[in-house]
Amino acid sequence: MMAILGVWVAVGLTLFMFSFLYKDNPFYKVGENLYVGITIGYSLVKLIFETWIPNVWRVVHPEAGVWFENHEWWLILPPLFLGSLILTRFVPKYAWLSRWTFAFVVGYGSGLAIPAVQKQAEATAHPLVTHIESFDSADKAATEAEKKATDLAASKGAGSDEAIKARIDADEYRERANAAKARKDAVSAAGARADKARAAANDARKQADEMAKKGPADSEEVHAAQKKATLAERAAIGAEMATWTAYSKSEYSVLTAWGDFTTIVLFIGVFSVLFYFFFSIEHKGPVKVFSRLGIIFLMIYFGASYGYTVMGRLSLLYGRLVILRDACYPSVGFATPVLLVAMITVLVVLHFQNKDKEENA
Amino acid sequence: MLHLKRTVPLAIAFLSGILLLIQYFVPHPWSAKFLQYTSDWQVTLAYAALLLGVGSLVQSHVTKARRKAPGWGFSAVALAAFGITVAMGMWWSVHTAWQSRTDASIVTTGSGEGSPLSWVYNSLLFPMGGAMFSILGFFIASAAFRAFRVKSPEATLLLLSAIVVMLGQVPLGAHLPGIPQLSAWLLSVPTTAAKRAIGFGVALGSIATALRVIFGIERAYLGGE
Amino acid sequence: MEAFSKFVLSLDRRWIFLVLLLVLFIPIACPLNLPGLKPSPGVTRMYDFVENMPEGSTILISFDFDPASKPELAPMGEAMLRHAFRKKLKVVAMGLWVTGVSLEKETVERIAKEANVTYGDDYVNLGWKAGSVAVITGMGEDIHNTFPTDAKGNPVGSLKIMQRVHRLKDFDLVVSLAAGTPGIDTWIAYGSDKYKFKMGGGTTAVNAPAMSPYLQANQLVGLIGAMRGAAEYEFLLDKPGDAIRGMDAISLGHYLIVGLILMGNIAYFFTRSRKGVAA
Amino acid sequence: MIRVAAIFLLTAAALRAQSFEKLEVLDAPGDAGGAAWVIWKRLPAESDEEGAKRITYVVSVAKDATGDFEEVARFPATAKFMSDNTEAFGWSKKTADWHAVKVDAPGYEDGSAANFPVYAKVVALSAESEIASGTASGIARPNWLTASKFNVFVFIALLGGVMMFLIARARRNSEIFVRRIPGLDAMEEAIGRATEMGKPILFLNGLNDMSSISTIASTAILGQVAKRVATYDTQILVPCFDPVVMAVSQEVMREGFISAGRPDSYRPDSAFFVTSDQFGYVAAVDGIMMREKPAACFYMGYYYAESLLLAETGGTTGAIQIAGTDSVTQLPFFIASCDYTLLGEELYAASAYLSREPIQLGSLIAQDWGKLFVLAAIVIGTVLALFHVQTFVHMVATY
Repeated sequence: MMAILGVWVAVGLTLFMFSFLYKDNPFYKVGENLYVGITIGYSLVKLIFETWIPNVWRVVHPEAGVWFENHEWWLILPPLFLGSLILTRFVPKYAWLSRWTFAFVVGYGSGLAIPAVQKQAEATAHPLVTHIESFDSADKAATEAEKKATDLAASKGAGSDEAIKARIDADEYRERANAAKARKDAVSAAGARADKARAAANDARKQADEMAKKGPADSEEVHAAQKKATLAERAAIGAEMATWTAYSKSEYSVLTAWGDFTTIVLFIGVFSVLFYFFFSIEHKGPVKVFSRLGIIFLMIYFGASYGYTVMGRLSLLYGRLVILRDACYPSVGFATPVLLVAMITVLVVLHFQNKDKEENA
Repeated sequence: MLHLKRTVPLAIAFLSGILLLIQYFVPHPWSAKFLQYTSDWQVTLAYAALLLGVGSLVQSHVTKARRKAPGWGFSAVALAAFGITVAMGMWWSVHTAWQSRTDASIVTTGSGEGSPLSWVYNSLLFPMGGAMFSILGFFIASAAFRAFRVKSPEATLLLLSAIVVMLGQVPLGAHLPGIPQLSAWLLSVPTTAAKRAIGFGVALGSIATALRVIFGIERAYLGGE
Repeated sequence: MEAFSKFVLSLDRRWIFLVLLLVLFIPIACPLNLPGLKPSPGVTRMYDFVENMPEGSTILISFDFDPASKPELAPMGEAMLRHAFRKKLKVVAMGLWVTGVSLEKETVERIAKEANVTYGDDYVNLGWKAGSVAVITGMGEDIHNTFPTDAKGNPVGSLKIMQRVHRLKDFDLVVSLAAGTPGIDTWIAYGSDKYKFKMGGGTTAVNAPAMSPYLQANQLVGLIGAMRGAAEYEFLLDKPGDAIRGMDAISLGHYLIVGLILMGNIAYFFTRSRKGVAA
Repeated sequence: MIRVAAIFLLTAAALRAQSFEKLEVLDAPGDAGGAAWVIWKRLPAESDEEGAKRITYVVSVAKDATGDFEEVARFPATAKFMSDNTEAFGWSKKTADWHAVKVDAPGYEDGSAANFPVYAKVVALSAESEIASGTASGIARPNWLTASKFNVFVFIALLGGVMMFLIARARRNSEIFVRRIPGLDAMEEAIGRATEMGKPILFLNGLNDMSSISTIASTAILGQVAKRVATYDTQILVPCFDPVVMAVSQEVMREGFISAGRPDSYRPDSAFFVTSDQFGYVAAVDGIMMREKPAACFYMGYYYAESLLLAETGGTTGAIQIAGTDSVTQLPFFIASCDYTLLGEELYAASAYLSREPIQLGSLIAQDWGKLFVLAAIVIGTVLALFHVQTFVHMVATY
């Protein structure tokens, strides 16, 4: 019973809020005021039971206080004092005392904000052009450095500072050479995987075609085989793309160039948008060029973000509509249609009444 | 008197700001404790603040209802909703506490599972909030219709990038040549650049504002005499 | 043309609301199955993983969301349950969000009834238990200890499936359909990282970008992202459901908005050029 | 094959012949306590990679010299160097010659402010032999300062210093150029229009509480708006999301009315509390908009998903709408539905811009210097990165 009542109330209130889309009307006003009243009542109850009792009351009446276990009892005095100062606002003569609390809150927020925003300032410094070391040159450099390290160790002793330095350098070069080798190997490995995937896809497609030729072309098995072939083909394309990616990591290619282009655009974007925000220089001359470039970046960002959000917002709306649909069935007494018709009737009557009033006036 | 009204609050703001700032640079456990205490205080302060809010609400609606101003009936609705919600929450917790007097922890169940308030939340608050939220679906369509016009080269860019990304989102758009790639690129490169630059600006601006508050240059929030 | 421009530019936005409402309602009333769905790698990987599980394998599906995320996540749950029952897998359902308990129960029962499977032998519903992280770590050690009874109050030991699984490691796949925290990241950090089992995930549009690194790092066998991902799964499963319908509705919504923008600009263009001549 | 065998024998022989040169236990710098670093110089046998691969180190720690040593780390000699832990040991090249393992002090509890002794032993294992180090000891103590955040401190100090300097300069010479910000110029116009139309102005402070910088900035703007409202004798409505913000708004507006010389026309109930529920607030404010039909709507401060719900409703009432927010995710919606939008830091600049007080404007210029610093850092970092020089990036990295 409570559940069905719940559905009716939920559907009714949803429709009340939606009626705002038509225009401001008594249903919406009821919904709005209910909403405000309930939320304040709800937060008051929650505050009493989730903040006041555990944090304050229990400390004074130590039964199973959460605070009492973790803190010293006198630690509730500062917030109690500051809180009471807020309440002086009910007494106009002493209302200025509440400023002490505001000062604490604002100061607290400011002190906390400074380091928090610092984290954002990690630099955008990336090389604008990718330099990819080939294995051969890296290997050569590493071998040379190793030779130098051995020579130094022989001439000046293995424990000497120079020898240690040379050895560390050599290790670094060797590491780079190893990385270059790994990149090179990754290309051939990815290539092999791609070949295998392509072969599998071809097989699957062939099988599907044969099946379609043999049996009835419309049967479920054929469909399944075709689907399998499509998926395999997709996987093959994915594997081929992966080969490309691996290749462009091991040698400078179109893809690497594209990556560099992207980095450069990113750099110019950050630079020009920051430029746009300068307060103390007028936007003219070369500054104007940069700040206009900044505006272009900003506009693309605004448009793209807006477009990207449309999906999420429509999903929400769709979800609400599904809930309204689910309340259309007899099991809940046709809540949606009944309430909808009733509301429309009232709104139509109100519309004509107001019209009469306007005409009479 | 002026000292109490002006100097003391400025000193409080300076002290709390500077202590919180120093706290960031001090790794000692006492520093972490200090942060925990002060943030706990913020939570406890909320009780007094909410009483202030309740006072403001009751006052404005009661005046309206008493004056019988136009639409005073709706103010009565708000007051009644507030009163009933609080009464239900209180009744439930007192009731459950009475039933299990031995277990004091039960007193915290004012809005717990199975209580009238959880019904209120599920059948009233949740649908109303969801409905308001989903109205965004309508508004995002009408705002796009009104705002995205080819009024200037910049506005054209705004419009084009919005359309490209919207098409990139839907299944059919994935078959338009170049659209998914362009959409992804717009979202990852120029968008990131703009966001990052705005982020730098916001970071600097809030550091500057915070420093102004701590050093008492920004004191608008304290009001006048 | 002038009349058209005038009409469009002075269009009351309430007409837009009405048309949008109708457009979204069409697929709800009659399914359209618009073409063009192209499964993303995350969804394909998830589907393939389930598809290749041998008959009789056990899969745990955790419904970690509340009714607010129902349109995006419930279809994923339905599709995965259907897939599992079709492949004759043994399903254990549960949830970490107390606000989602009734939704989870309703979904599991409905799909089980549709697939005609028996409780205890083919599927089990453990329900919800408070503690999120503690629940996961507890299940990692001993599920029977964490959930002494199922959602219906039966002793867990009396259920046939549960006699085979004692800890999370015994599952062949664990899937978290999550709208936030506790969710996929909790399951990975406190579950699969520690107890070593295969994890899959489904999440909302808002959370999907944050979860995709897990997919790239192979910490997830697959990831279903948002309603679109759910629709893609339904497409792979060949069983259109709420997500495909929703995707149809949302696609139509996008087309409508793009169409409105174009229409507005055409109208704007004409009034502007006319003004230009007059000046 | 012979070469490998030879190296193997050599390593084994070498390992047998050598011992740990230096082993130390250091307090982990800049932490809350409970952690220590065990460091030792690489053995000569590690001089080439093959040799290093053959050695496995085992580190164990105990509470006291005679206590039970518990193994805490086991790894090949090719891993775990001091140079891998730049946050503790810096960027010197020499650190690559030392191994370093971070260990928890036995018996340490989270949040404890006491000192904990750590005794450590290291054993180097190879197939042939094993050598053990002596026992080293140190104390894990909670620290009062951290070096790794020093760059943050320098940046804040610099910015604060520049700000103080510019403010002092502004006091002497009040001629400060600030470019036009159209949205803020439009505010004045909007207030004038509201007066002509005899309709109220709606001002929102955003949905964050009073400790948020955006709210502090928006109340400062409210003060400037209130001054003009008082001069023009217009009505203003400030529905608030947070009770403290409401009280501060009242104070700020009273001050604005007083400084405009009209304290008698100030009405405290023009700022009122609505509710602290996101959509409940939106429902009420949308209702106010439809009924009062304000001539101007100002949305200042921080907003979440409700931005479009507010601005789109305000737009249909025909109001001039000016938004200002540092909420990066909501900017696109304000751009689409408002007449003017203050982007990000322009919100913080607004009260300075409106007040035209030299002190305020001076601090605004400090923000420009900060931006110049960031720009320079990006350019220098990018140029150096091109030559694989990471020093600069290390200097600005935050931990």
